[in-house]
Amino acid sequence: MSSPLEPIFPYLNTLVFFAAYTVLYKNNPLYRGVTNLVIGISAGYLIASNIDAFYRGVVIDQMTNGLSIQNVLAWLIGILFVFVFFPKLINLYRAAAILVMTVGIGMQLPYGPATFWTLTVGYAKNMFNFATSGFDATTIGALAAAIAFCLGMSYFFFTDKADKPTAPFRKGGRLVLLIYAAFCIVQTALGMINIFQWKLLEAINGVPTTWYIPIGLFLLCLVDAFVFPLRKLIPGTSKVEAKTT
Amino acid sequence: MGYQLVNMDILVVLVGCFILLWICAYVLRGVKLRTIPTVEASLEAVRVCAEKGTPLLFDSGWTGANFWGHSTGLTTLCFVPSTLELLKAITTDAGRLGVRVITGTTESVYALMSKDYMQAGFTIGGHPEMFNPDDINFYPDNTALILNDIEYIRRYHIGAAVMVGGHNQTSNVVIYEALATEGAMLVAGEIWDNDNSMAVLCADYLSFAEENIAIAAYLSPDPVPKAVLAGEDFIKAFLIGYVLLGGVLYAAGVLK
Amino acid sequence: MPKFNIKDVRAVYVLVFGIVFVASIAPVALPLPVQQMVKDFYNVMTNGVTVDFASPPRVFTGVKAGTRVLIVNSGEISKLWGDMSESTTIVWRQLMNAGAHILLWSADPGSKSVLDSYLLPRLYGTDPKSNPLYGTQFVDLGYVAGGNGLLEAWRFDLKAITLTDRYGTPIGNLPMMSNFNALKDDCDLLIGLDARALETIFVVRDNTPVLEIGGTGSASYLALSYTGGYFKGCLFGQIAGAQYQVLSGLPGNALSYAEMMILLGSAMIILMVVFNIRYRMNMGKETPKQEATK
Amino acid sequence: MQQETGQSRTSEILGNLPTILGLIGMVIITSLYFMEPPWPPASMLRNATTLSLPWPVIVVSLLLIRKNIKNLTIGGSGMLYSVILLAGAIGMILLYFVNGIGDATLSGLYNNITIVGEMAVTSAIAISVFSPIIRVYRAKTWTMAFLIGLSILAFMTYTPIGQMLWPPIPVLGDWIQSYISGASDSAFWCSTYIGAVALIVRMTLLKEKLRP
Repeated sequence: MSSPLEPIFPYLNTLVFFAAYTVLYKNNPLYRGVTNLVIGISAGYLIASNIDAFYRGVVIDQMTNGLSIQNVLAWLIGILFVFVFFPKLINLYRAAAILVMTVGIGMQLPYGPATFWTLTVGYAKNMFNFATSGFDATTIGALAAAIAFCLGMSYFFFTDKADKPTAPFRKGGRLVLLIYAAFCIVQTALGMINIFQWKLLEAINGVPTTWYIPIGLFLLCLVDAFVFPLRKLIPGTSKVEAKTT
Repeated sequence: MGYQLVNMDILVVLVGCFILLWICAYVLRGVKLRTIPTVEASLEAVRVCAEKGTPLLFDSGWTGANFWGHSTGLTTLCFVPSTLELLKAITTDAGRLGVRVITGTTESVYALMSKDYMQAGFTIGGHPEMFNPDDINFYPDNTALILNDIEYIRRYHIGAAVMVGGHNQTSNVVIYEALATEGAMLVAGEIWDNDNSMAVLCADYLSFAEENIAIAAYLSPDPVPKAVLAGEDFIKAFLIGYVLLGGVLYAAGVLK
Repeated sequence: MPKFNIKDVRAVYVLVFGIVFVASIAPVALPLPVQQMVKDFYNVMTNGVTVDFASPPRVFTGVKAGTRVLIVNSGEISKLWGDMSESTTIVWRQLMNAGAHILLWSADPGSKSVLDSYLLPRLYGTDPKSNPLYGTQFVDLGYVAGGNGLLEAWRFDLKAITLTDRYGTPIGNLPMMSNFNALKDDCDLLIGLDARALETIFVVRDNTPVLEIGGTGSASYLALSYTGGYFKGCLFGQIAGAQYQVLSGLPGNALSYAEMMILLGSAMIILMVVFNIRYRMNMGKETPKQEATK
Repeated sequence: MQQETGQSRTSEILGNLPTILGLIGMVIITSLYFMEPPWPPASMLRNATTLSLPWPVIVVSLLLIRKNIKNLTIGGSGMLYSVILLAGAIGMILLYFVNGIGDATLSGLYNNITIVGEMAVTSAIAISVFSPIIRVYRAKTWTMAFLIGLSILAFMTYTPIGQMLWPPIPVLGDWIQSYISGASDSAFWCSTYIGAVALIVRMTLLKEKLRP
């Protein structure tokens, strides 16, 4: 079944996307309105989807398979969070919060040593591959990677005593970390601009009726900057400005 | 049912690290640590805001409980104590200097927990009345956080921001750019590598990766957390030594 | 009235918009080099791969009719769709053309919505449930909470904890799912949509071949999984989509992205060089002035 | 004296009971990685905690709504914006209760507002990166000059420019990405994970209590 709001969705879609961009020009009421709209819709959907998730995950299971310890515990932990609203019993909510955090850590803790140990062994194994396989881009790469890894790790020495003797290595480590950063910055810039182009292509090819929204917003920015400040159109703005400045 | 132990090598590494760090907690008490830029810089950010007469933005992003069940999730959890302790330290100074602190987070449990820390900070700072729970901003998602952060930055002309935590897919740089247009001081320490790269590009003060997890230990007057931190150097030295020496042994065929 | 100033950061915004706009309205076909990881992706899809993390090795012979493929719609797809749309669409079409059995799981509601809005209507019509392929060659589990913990549980028994698809149809009523349950054995190929760290669960323990589609920036942290051998092929960003389009001969719209990247990349390089030359030149001039002021 | 120490120890344990219980829970959950098949009580605890997560999300979302209602009632600044936010949030909740999560308007609004907003923010990242690259990248030091050179190489590698100019350029760029950047990334993560283990050790020593 389609939504009765279906006809306005393309307009809403384009307006939200490009109104978010108007802040690049400057803060404005349209941007603030869209921001609050996004937060409101997100919060509403979050509440709805989480009620639904609990309903599907616990309530339905309970109705079909009966009450289990798992479900009782899920109810209990969940309800404990509500005690945040009761200052006298707030410790109950704190206990639930700590339990959630520690259980979360427990789920993920082993992945830490699993990662650092596996990677370390991998670098060690491949470091001197050139001795058996000869010099090529891969074997030199493995050697360079092992050295870069050691330098990068040395940056994270904490003790004062290790500071001076490791200073040159830590400098090298910082440089290695910055190399990653330089590459990442460029890749990010190129990747994210694709998203903008995709939206533009979609607007050009898919929803031509909304083309005037971005153009209109851009023209409004130009008018505000070079012709007439639009805030003067809002009654009482000058008084508010006089008070705040 | 017969249970079987798997991933034994990882278990040995994990238990070994635990034992070593426990020993270090007692043996290395009193050891001195090098500085971490963001700790002092965060308190400097409070002073900057006091001078400019603007609020301070403290944004911890995704830091908090998540149940992704993999390694990157671990990091968001591990930033929890540090960011909360840093928030307490910042609000303590903010209380003394009369600076309003506005926070932003997308994690519900963390949002609830930060209430306690912020309240405690303002109380220690001698101004419990400055605590306003409405300044703790929970956002349903990253988009809402970024859009609203930018709005706050522009509306309040935020003078300084401390962004220690996790953002996502480098979206932190959008907030950084808004801060730059306001000429705000930026102290940053991101959880994830790509977000951290954006901090490299924009931040006035920056700490990398593990430095951020260590913040809580730095802020604590207790010598034990610092001793544990110092103990980590042994693990790092061991791993570096393993790569270098192990590399030779693997090449020589001694290790396989 | 304020005047236009080239030093205003907003000039950069206008420049970037201009380049993107030009590339979008006038795409030009370009000779594109194909990266190794893209070639590997294509080879795994067509010829297969042997995965030998655990013993015995698993031999995958490429996507054919009935190949059971789990698509993990995870990571940041809701944000990155605009950077992954071409590669995802082309690969999905390839799977459909081969007659693969596609099981889709979305790890968060946003990612689900993105595929609902932009991909599924194009491939399966506005109501995928009514498409004849649904249930026989395609099943959508929708958003199921639990992250990788859920994948852990599915390794042994999917049907035990996931009783229905997203439309409420019992899994047992869907013919495609008759031999698709314990993922550690029943999943022939796993394709991640910007999914991270799956290798820790599937690849190492179960020798499942994993292919990855991500955004351009995802390469900075996911390429490691490719060089480490966990991902058997990767497509990062629209540029990889364009390469895959060239390689597979399947239709797509990726070439205008490649053109935009050339224009923008060139502009950025020129700007960086020009601003640095100006900086070095002005440095010599400004220093005496500053000293004089002191 | 001994009695006093004993008492303070007891009060410390009682005061940190939630943390201690949490740590026990953590150890139980950690076993899931090391045992096959999974130990049922561990799975149960993991599932129960995961299933309970909607509650805190709902609680804080309600706090967000309450904050905006308060703003309306006290006539705070930006009332109109609070109205927009509340209309969005309450409207979505009502739609859910009337037609369920599959409602076309509910998902349509989410897709065309939240998801689109997300894409706008994400694509704005590019603009926000280009701007500081032009503003900040100045060859003030040798390190900066090196990084600018690397950035130019990266631009040439990840667009077809490098291939068009001279094919070895992207080969060099890919090599740096795969080996140097990759190793740098590993060091970044490994240090974080070591820090994570150390954090848990500090928690077991009750030095990180997760409460002020």
